[in-house]
Amino acid sequence: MTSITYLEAIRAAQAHALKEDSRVFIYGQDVGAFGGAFKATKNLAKEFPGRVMDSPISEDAMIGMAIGAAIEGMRPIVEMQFADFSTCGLNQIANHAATLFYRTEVPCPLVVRLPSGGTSGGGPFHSQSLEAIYAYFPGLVVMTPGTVEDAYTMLLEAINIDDPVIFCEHKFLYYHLKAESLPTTALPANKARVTRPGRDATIVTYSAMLHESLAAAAELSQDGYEIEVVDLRSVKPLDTDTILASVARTGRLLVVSEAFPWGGVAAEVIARVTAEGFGLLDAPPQRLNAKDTPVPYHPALWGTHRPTASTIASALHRLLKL
Amino acid sequence: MTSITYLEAIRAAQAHALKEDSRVFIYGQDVGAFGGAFKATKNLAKEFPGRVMDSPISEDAMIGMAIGAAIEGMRPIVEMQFADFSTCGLNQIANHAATLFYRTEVPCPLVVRLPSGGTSGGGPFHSQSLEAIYAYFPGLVVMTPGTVEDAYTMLLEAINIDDPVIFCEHKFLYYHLKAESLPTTALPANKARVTRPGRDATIVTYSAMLHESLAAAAELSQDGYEIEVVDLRSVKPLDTDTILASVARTGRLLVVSEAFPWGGVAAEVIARVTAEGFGLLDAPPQRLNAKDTPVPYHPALWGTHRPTASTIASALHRLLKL
Amino acid sequence: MEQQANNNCKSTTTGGTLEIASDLYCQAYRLMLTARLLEEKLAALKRSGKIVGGVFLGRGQEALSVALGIHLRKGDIYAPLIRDQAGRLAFGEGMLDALRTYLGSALGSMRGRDGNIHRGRPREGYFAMISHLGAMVSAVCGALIARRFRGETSIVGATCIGDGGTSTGSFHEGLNLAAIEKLPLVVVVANNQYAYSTPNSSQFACHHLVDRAIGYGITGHRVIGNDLADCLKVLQKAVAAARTGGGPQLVVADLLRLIGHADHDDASYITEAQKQSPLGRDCLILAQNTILEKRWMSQEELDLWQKEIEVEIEATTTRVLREPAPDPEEELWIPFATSHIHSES
Amino acid sequence: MEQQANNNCKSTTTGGTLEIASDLYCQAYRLMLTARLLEEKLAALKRSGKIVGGVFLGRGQEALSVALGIHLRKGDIYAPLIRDQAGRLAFGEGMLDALRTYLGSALGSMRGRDGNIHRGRPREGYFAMISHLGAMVSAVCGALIARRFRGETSIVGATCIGDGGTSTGSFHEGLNLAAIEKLPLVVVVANNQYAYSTPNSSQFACHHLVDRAIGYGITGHRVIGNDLADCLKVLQKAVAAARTGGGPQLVVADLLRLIGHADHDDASYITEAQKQSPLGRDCLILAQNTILEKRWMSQEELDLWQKEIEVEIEATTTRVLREPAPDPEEELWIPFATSHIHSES
Ligand SMILES: Cc1ncc(C[n+]2csc(CCOP(=O)(O)OP(=O)(O)O)c2C)c(N)n1
Ligand SMILES: Cc1ncc(C[n+]2csc(CCOP(=O)(O)OP(=O)(O)O)c2C)c(N)n1
Ligand SMILES: [Mg+2]
Ligand SMILES: [Mg+2]
Repeated sequence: MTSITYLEAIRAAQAHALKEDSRVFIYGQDVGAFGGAFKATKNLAKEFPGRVMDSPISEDAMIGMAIGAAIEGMRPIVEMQFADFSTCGLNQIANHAATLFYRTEVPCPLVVRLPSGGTSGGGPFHSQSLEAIYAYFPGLVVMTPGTVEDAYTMLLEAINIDDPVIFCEHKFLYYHLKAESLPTTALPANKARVTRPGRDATIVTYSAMLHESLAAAAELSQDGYEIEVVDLRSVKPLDTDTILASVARTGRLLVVSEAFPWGGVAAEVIARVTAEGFGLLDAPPQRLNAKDTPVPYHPALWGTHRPTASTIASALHRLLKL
Repeated sequence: MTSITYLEAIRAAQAHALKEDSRVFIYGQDVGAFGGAFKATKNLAKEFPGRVMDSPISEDAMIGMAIGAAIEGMRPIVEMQFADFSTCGLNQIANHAATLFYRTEVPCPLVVRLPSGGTSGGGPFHSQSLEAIYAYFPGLVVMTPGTVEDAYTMLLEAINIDDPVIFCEHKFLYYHLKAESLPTTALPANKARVTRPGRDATIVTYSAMLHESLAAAAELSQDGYEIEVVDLRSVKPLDTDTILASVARTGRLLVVSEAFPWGGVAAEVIARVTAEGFGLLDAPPQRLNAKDTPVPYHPALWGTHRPTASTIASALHRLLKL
Repeated sequence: MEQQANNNCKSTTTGGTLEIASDLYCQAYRLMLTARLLEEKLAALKRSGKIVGGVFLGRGQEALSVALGIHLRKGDIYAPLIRDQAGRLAFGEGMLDALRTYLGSALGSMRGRDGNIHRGRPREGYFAMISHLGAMVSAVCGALIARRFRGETSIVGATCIGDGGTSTGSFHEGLNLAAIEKLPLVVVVANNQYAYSTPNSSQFACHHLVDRAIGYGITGHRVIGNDLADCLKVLQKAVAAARTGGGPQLVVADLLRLIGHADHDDASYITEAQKQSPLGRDCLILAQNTILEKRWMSQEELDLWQKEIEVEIEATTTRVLREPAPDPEEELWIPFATSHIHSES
Repeated sequence: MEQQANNNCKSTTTGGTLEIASDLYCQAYRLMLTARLLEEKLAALKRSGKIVGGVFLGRGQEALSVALGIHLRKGDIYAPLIRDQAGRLAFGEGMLDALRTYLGSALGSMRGRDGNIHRGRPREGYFAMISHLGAMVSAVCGALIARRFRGETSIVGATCIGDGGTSTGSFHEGLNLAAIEKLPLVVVVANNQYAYSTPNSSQFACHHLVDRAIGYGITGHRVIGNDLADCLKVLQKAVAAARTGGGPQLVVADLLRLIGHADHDDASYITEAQKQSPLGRDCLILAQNTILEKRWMSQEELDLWQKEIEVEIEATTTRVLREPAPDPEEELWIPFATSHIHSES
């Protein structure tokens, strides 16, 4: 019995897209013969000669080039070596790619893959979660898959979408997370999923925090609590309906995110739920984010900086008592 | 009787700081002999020879240079020609300036002045409000003054603070907004202010939207409603206490911001109020932001894209009926 | 000194002895004149309050601008910048889109959503600049790479920038990318001595901006920016070189902008000495003089052109002023192209 | 071809005939050896799981790195990059901070908050790099401008970068800023032929990276990166030129990194031909051979040095391994320096 990792799913989606769609090509640092810093494009340069191109260390130009190619009908996938380095390309993403369709009616179908989130020893510059930055700018789709299956089907959808997609894949899941096989059907990327049904409270989360949340939910089930876990999958667009339906069932909401605490997905979810589903809430909605400092290097600090199953469980216990 | 504009207050604060503190200098495109695109540094190069320096069109290097100077004990003020161009310097701001103190215990006292927000005919690239982007990153102070007096005292405080400050000054207020004289005392920059006391609902807002909100509150007072208006002044840190105290008085909350609708200040305020002051709310908290597209060029589109006194008044009426 | 440093770079070329045909010259002149007159109209419309946003004019830079546009073909990529009214006309824009965009007509290519110089028709290879200087260089590279994927040859991608724009990281990254990929890219730098008010001395320290070419391993060209013949010659050479596999071409022109940065700027920072120097001569007058001296056209013929152009400008302006403004009530306020994405955002 | 292009740039210098004193050479060698042995220890600590994050080594680049550090003085600014263990030691770091930072000791200069190569003591002119390549160039410029404001002269700011880092917009903007302001900046580019796996051919297209100097109007220097004498000579010249008002100096070294990009990389992309070429020679062995050939030191003396260094590394490692890790419970999780700002965030 073989199994496939989250990282392999990303590779497989790219291989599939390269095979099926001649408009697709990949551009990024070391993505060619080397197969990428994380090996997400391993062997692809060999399988698809000329279509997996090494770029110079020029994040601004990498995105700019993808924009020009997209205007001309291609479907570029840009790999950032780490999400953190995409700040050097932000201008092209936020001001050029994101505004193009609104300004000119010409679509800008490109995908920027961001290896995101923290890992032990990653430190301040190789650990950031930037989905909130991109979701702020009108015109960008921001996907945050948290399962192997979603990594595969959502990346395929990202490539097919006519808009620029920021694809936040989580490095912590790359090798750990495994599935038996790749799915043949898919939930649309703009739909959230109830991963675990429940009754007593809803956790809304995404990406790596899905798994910490599921672990916390499992822990609480031993105390007899049934926690519903909603995986957002995409943070823009954001599937408010699925969230509201869950809160309608449970009456309590905890939003869990690995991002820094100011603003971001957690605040956006709470603002939507309170505006549209205030009456559904039996207790004040809560959020749990990482701490408001750069992501620390030392594993002991890092383990405290981000939410974990244990801090999520504590937050749930507090929420259930409110 | 003379009066002083918001822009003149910004110039006066810089003149004051240059005069009182030999560590202060100004760096930016055309800030020297020309006095800046908006004339915020008019005559300063002449008054303070060598301390108001023209920069090349290099936003990344402008911030990088300010960081190095700040490490060495200077207090640089960097003027971005428009807030929109600061995206080209984001990496140095978010990853270098913001992380420096946490990483090294060496403070990074610099101010980045961002001429922010929309004006008629400004269009997608000269109108953005980016406070939410900067507030996301740990280590940055983000100020958003909405009055002439605050523009003056808060800029002085920004220059004195030992941390990097993103100073979002609003272009729409530059020439229109006037005061009789400059203040001699100041509320600390991290405190919000109840600009208009009320009873029936609270508007939390900041920057140019303060004035649209005050106009809406005045309009509603003709119908007998007393709307309290809280001016955040700074969005990071965010003075939750003052907001909660206001909501405690009114029971209803509308957050008004000129920023794009996803995340940002409005969501953050609502997430805080619902987490910490859920019981104070008599109705679901609401928000009013700009629309989720780039800022349009045509005055008719722009006038609809951003909140105005009239759309705020409508939102208040809806809120009061909830 | 400057010359010397420049001569050290073997890759640098100048116009040389190539001859420009009189009909090309006159055609270019007509486009320059059209740009000049159209921009004068735009300035007047701004003064009378009909245009709301900034008005950015290319006065004094028409010869350079037209010389690029006129050597491009249908199917090429063109990403003009702030001061390229002449080049835009040469590339085939027509004055309708210019007036519509400045005046915010709902019928223009930007439909009131974007304004003034931020216009284009990307589907037709005519890219719409964003304000952030330098950003268009790599975008044109991407378009050229797309064409290469499709096996198209003999095409050229061109973009323009000012002396100030060369200081952006974006410019550097884009040019370096073009050099690595040996793309048929032409980048025209209009060194008008100032970026807004900032003089060259606060913008760069090399002897001449063309010296940047050697640092990228691409061909550099110098051109006298207010001499139409030189502009036509050098741009012809540069565009042809790019088209025939010569890789990226960096063309640097020396000239002066004969007007402020935008409508509100009186350009008092431009020195009298510069205005009186050869740089300060008006390319349009120089070109007109040449046409008359060489007897390619008579004064009467030139006057007739001017009339024709003025008539067209007036007619187009009148038409556009009657066109509908965008209706905010009818706007969908959707920034996405993908239909199933709208619904949820 | 390459040489030719290079000779066209008048501003380029090489080591020339300057003589390096034997004691300086031997002192530099000792620092190189210390760096090499320390890094071997770091690699071992990584393999045994004691170091959690990446380990980035400078094997093969010690001669270049030390040559810069050794010519700097207390009071200068130094912003090293990934492969500068030798230069850091030369600038006075001592191995304690290196081990503490890699091992995450709470007592190190970064207190476990940042790791590996991301360390420094900015108060002492020793800047702590951020990962984003190119970013340190303008930061050093800023420090030099601060010094200029204070009227300090005779100081130098230096930073290092790789061939790949030269493609960043940040590098361009920083170097251009330095040129405009004529700052006493030395930028050392270690062209080790690869950026991670990416060869020079996908990184730039100029004949030699030193050709960039002319595009900024600054002095360029070439250096043989694995020849300690050449490195010492050229860096001495470049640092002295910067110190005495010669403006920014761009030093480009040709060499090879004799190890992978980081601990997980076997560098199989480096070609056999390159390894066998003069570039592939180990600077440490070359330097040792020179010392022995010139009889500046005996083999026994060198062996004694090695012993001493090994003892110090072992002792320091043992000490640091016993030091406390940062305690998350005691962390304040405050990113602000200003006390009244904390309370509200
Ligand atoms: C990245 C960026 N920073 C700042 C600006 C603001 N700005 C607009 S035009 C201009 C001056 C441009 O000078 P130059 O490139 O020489 O072109 P010119 O106006 O002289 O034609 C500046 C600073 C901008 N557009 N982009
Ligand atoms: C702006 C930026 N993009 C990407 C990276 C990821 N990265 C780290 S090291 C490296 C290769 C650097 O190559 P080079 O500059 O030649 O230095 P070398 O490793 O060869 O010493 C890359 C791409 C980065 N650090 N910064
Ligand atoms: Mg210019
Ligand atoms: Mg390298």
